Amino acid sequence: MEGFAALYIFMLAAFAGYEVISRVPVILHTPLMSGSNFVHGVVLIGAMVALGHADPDDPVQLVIGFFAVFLGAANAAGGYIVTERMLAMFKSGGRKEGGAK
Amino acid sequence: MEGFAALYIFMLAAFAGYEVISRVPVILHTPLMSGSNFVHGVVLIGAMVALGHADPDDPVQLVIGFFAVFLGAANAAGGYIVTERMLAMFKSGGRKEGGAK
Amino acid sequence: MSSNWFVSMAYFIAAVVFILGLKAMSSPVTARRGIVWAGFAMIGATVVTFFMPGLHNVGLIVTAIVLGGGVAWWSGKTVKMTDMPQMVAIYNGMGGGAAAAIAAVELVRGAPHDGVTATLMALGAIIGAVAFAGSCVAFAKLQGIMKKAIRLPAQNNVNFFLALATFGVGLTVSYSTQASGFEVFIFFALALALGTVLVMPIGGADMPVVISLLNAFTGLAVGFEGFVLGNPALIVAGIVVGASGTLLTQLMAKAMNRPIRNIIFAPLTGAAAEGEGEAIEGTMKEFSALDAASVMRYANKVVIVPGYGMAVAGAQHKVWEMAQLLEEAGVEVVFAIHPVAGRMPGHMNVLLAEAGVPYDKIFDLEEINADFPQADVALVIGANDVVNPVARTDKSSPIYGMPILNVDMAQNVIVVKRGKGTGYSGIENALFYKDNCRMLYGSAQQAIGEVITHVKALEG
Amino acid sequence: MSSNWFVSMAYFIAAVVFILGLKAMSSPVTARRGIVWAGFAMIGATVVTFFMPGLHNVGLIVTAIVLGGGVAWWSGKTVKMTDMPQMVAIYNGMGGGAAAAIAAVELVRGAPHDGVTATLMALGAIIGAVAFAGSCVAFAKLQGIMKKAIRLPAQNNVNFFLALATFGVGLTVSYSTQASGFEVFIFFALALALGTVLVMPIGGADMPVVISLLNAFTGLAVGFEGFVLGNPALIVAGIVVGASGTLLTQLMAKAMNRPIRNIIFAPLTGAAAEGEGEAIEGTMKEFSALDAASVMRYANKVVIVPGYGMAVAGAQHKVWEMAQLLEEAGVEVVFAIHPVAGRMPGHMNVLLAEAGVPYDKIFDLEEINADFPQADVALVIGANDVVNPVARTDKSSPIYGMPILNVDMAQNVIVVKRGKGTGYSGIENALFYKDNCRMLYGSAQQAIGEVITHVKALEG
Ligand SMILES: NC(=O)c1ccc[n+]([C@@H]2O[C@H](COP(=O)([O-])OP(=O)(O)OC[C@H]3O[C@@H](n4cnc5c(N)ncnc54)[C@H](OP(=O)(O)O)[C@@H]3O)[C@@H](O)[C@H]2O)c1
Ligand SMILES: NC(=O)c1ccc[n+]([C@@H]2O[C@H](COP(=O)([O-])OP(=O)(O)OC[C@H]3O[C@@H](n4cnc5c(N)ncnc54)[C@H](OP(=O)(O)O)[C@@H]3O)[C@@H](O)[C@H]2O)c1
Repeated sequence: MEGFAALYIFMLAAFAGYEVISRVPVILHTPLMSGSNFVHGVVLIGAMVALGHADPDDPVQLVIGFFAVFLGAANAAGGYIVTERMLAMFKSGGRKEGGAK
Repeated sequence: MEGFAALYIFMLAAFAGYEVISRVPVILHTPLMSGSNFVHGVVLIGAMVALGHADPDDPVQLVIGFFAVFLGAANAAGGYIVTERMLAMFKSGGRKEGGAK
Repeated sequence: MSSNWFVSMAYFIAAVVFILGLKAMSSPVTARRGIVWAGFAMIGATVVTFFMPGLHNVGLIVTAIVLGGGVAWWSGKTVKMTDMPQMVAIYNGMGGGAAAAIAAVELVRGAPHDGVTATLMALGAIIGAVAFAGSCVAFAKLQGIMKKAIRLPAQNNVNFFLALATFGVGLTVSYSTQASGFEVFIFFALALALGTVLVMPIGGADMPVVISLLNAFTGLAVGFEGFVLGNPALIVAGIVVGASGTLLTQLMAKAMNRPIRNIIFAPLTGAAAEGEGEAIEGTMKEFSALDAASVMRYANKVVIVPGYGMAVAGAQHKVWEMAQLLEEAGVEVVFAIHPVAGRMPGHMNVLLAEAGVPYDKIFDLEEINADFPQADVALVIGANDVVNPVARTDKSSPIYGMPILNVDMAQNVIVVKRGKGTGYSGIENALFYKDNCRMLYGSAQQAIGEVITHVKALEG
Repeated sequence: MSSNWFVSMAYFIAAVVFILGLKAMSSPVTARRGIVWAGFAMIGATVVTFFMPGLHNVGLIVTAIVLGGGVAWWSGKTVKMTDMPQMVAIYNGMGGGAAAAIAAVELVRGAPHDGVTATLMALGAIIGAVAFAGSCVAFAKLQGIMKKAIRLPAQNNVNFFLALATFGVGLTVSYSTQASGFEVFIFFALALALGTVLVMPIGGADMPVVISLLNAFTGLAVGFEGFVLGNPALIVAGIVVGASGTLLTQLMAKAMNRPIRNIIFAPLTGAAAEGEGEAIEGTMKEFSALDAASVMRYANKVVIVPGYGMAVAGAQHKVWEMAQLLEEAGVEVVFAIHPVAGRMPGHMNVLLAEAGVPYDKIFDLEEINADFPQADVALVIGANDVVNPVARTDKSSPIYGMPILNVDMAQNVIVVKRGKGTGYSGIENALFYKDNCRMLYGSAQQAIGEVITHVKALEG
């Protein structure tokens, strides 16, 4: 990717992230922390590419690549489940506690 | 520029613009309309490049290019002065009306 | 390359400053600073462009900048505040025209482009030309040059086929490597015609929505041509404006309770919703300027609700003078602004700001609606639709559901207007027939002037 | 190419959905929907990656995903709600580790990179490794594996030189086209050591700020490696998280009234600000569970203020049980949450949500502070710093200026805590000595349990 295009993407992503997040109310800050933790779990696809392009005959590359994918998958899966569990607990007074009867 | 990079820039700019603008209070919507009008006056630099790269021997290109720069400059200058005039009028009760004594 | 790097970096910084400048508009305290920054960024970006390697025709460029910038600066500097809407329209149109002209230069040069680029170039050209022509029409209407809405027979079919033809020719021209000058000419003639035909039938009162929409259009066109030129600063600035213009247009349409589609494709025909709705009972009771002056002079709290009529009459200075007199006499005076009072979003705020009203005396709908019952007097100056209680009660009314300022809940309501004229939506106002409402007839400027005289006389 | 196009498009869509998902978190009503969308986007992005042309080692990839995902899913599913903070920490660390490992693969492959790419690769590797090691330490502290804060002699010098060495080696390694495996190993060993040494001296109570900061770090690392791999989806997701993590960290530090610098470079040493500040006069007056029960049972309005002590005791279920009993008896019960009550932002909200408290009974500082004078009872459960009036009055106090919940303005204050323990900041609380304040000693779980028994008995 051309350098300046990437620079623009960096800048705009930072703006967008900052603006979007600054609307999240304090009540949701813990799930937000966990949710953004989940979002960077997309590193998984980077790890898959890295392992997928590693030299199949070089065990060092394979081991590190395997490690990368393993960690990335854990980040994504763990981040998701924790966030989802937290958010599932938030209920409004409209529904009865206990959620779906 | 590579196509996908541009697509990301489009998408992120739209997000950033939308989020930033949706915080502007109604009281400032008219200046905002005028201010965003000013911002797209940056088309001026595109027009300068277009005229600057036009064939100096082709009068058609030169005329259209001249027209482009003329219009772009008018957009930028007019947009600025109108916005600035509007915003200069907004005063808080803290200061006496009339602004700088 | 290094000079190119320098230029690109300057553009990048300009793009960042533009966004920050718009961000600064989220508060009246920082807004002005924001536009000044953005102005410097624009100057910087313009200056560095001269350092771009291989730039020819520098003399022409400078001439065009000086001429275009000079004319616009001068006219923007001298225009009256009340004529601002049409100035915004025309400058916006010029931006669209510039984007279209950039595409025209590219087409005439006949440089080959890949599919995506060619498509975006054509789209940018069409949108830009539509914005240009449309804005010129909008300007003419607001300036009073073009008085009535001209509706072609079978308008919507004309729109449709003209649009089809424009897109067809546009794409053909931009895909072919060697389009003739004539084809390019036809293309732009079509696009300009399309813009004209789209905006012609729309009434002057709907213009602000149209201007805002065309503003978004210009933004898009600039963004697309930015892609064609490979200039990300143009893309960012253009698309940011495109998104923000879209948002503003939506907000306006929503606050007016009219979908954007209707505004463009089924414009108000004048004698709109006449006769519909429930019949309103009661009589309108007149009030003299003296009565109005004494009621307000001895009130504890007066809420002033300005509307389009105050803008037309240019009465904001008088209104503020009156408010100050009342304040000196110990009356609490505040202003209540409906989001679509007047004809542009924030219209009233700009006018009151011009008159010198501090913005902390100005409250918007949500802030003040609960306070009307505590107000002794609600003084409505040239507002109509935005205080029409029918919006709360009558489901068949075209403004049903629009949030309104609940002036009818004040102890006394005084309405300043010239006669029995309806507002923008063309419907009757139940407020004027209420028991606690009195009419003070006259143009706002002159009526408030009389009130001022009487208040002064009461003071002794 | 066409298959590549398909993959890129899927990544693009995923990036958009991630942003929309985070946007949906701006309301508890849509938040869950948002994370579910984002989850689908993640699955989609993962699946299409298999269609990327020239992908080898597919078996290994699948195995790693199943193992890593499986373990994390299982542990995340089974962990107790109170252990959530350390789970967030460890998953975050894993993301950082993955980013660092991507850089390691690239370095070992020795593919040539231009200057910018090499620099970003090295930076991403360092930041990712620091996040990994730091998060492991944070996990160990919160899980109680590592009990005390270990401070090296001349800690800040060690940090500085270690950081210097790491950056030096890192840049050297990534600029050279053929770095040996040993050099790469040294680089990562240094980076991991740096992360460990940075977080070790920080006390467990400061961990949430550290976790949030490391979360931002991981985001940045992912963004940088996204640049190296030429994958804009990684850049976008990473940088969005980087920005949001930075914002969250700032908000936390601001609400705690401690600059981030201090947290990292001058951690609280335990016996913090002891002895400083004005002497507090008066005595602490004890209350029995029966007294507390009857005062609340016959009150009109009770405001419950939970704090870190409730989290430690896991008393949220008991508290909600009590609140429901009181409500049945006709008492109005609401919850007041300070933004930094507990040890994570929104900590109390999550716990109360877990217990089933509907979020419309929960009010934050600005919403409720004006209502305390109308409350008959303010029940403080394991909160201390966030209700310390010293923050309003004593300029020499370390928490001076932090906005607090004004419970001292309620008619009666009941404080549930185990003894004379201070809160996070280690300072005395003037509230406990006020005339209208009574102490109910005991661990929250058991104390509230007793209150419940008495309320039931009062009911008959
Ligand atoms: N703000 C926006 O963005 C925007 C954009 C487009 C449309 N609109 C629409 O515009 C309307 C705005 O409502 P509004 O209450 O401000 O105005 P309005 O409903 O248009 O009513 C204006 C009133 O002012 C009176 N008037 C006209 N000239 C006057 C003068 N010289 N002195 C005193 N009174 C005068 C007219 O009655 P007489 O003829 O009897 O004097 C008329 O009833 C809404 O329907 C809104 O949807 C708003
Ligand atoms: N929320 C965040 O994001 C965050 C992050 C980092 C730091 N902090 C800081 O953490 C503090 C939070 O304030 P806070 O008022 O919630 O808590 P706090 O000031 O830390 O006070 C907690 C109190 O709970 C009592 N307690 C402990 N265990 C208990 C139990 N089992 N049963 C009953 N009471 C118990 C303790 O007194 P006894 O020992 O006498 O029982 C202590 O006084 C603030 O200073 C804030 O700056 C917050």
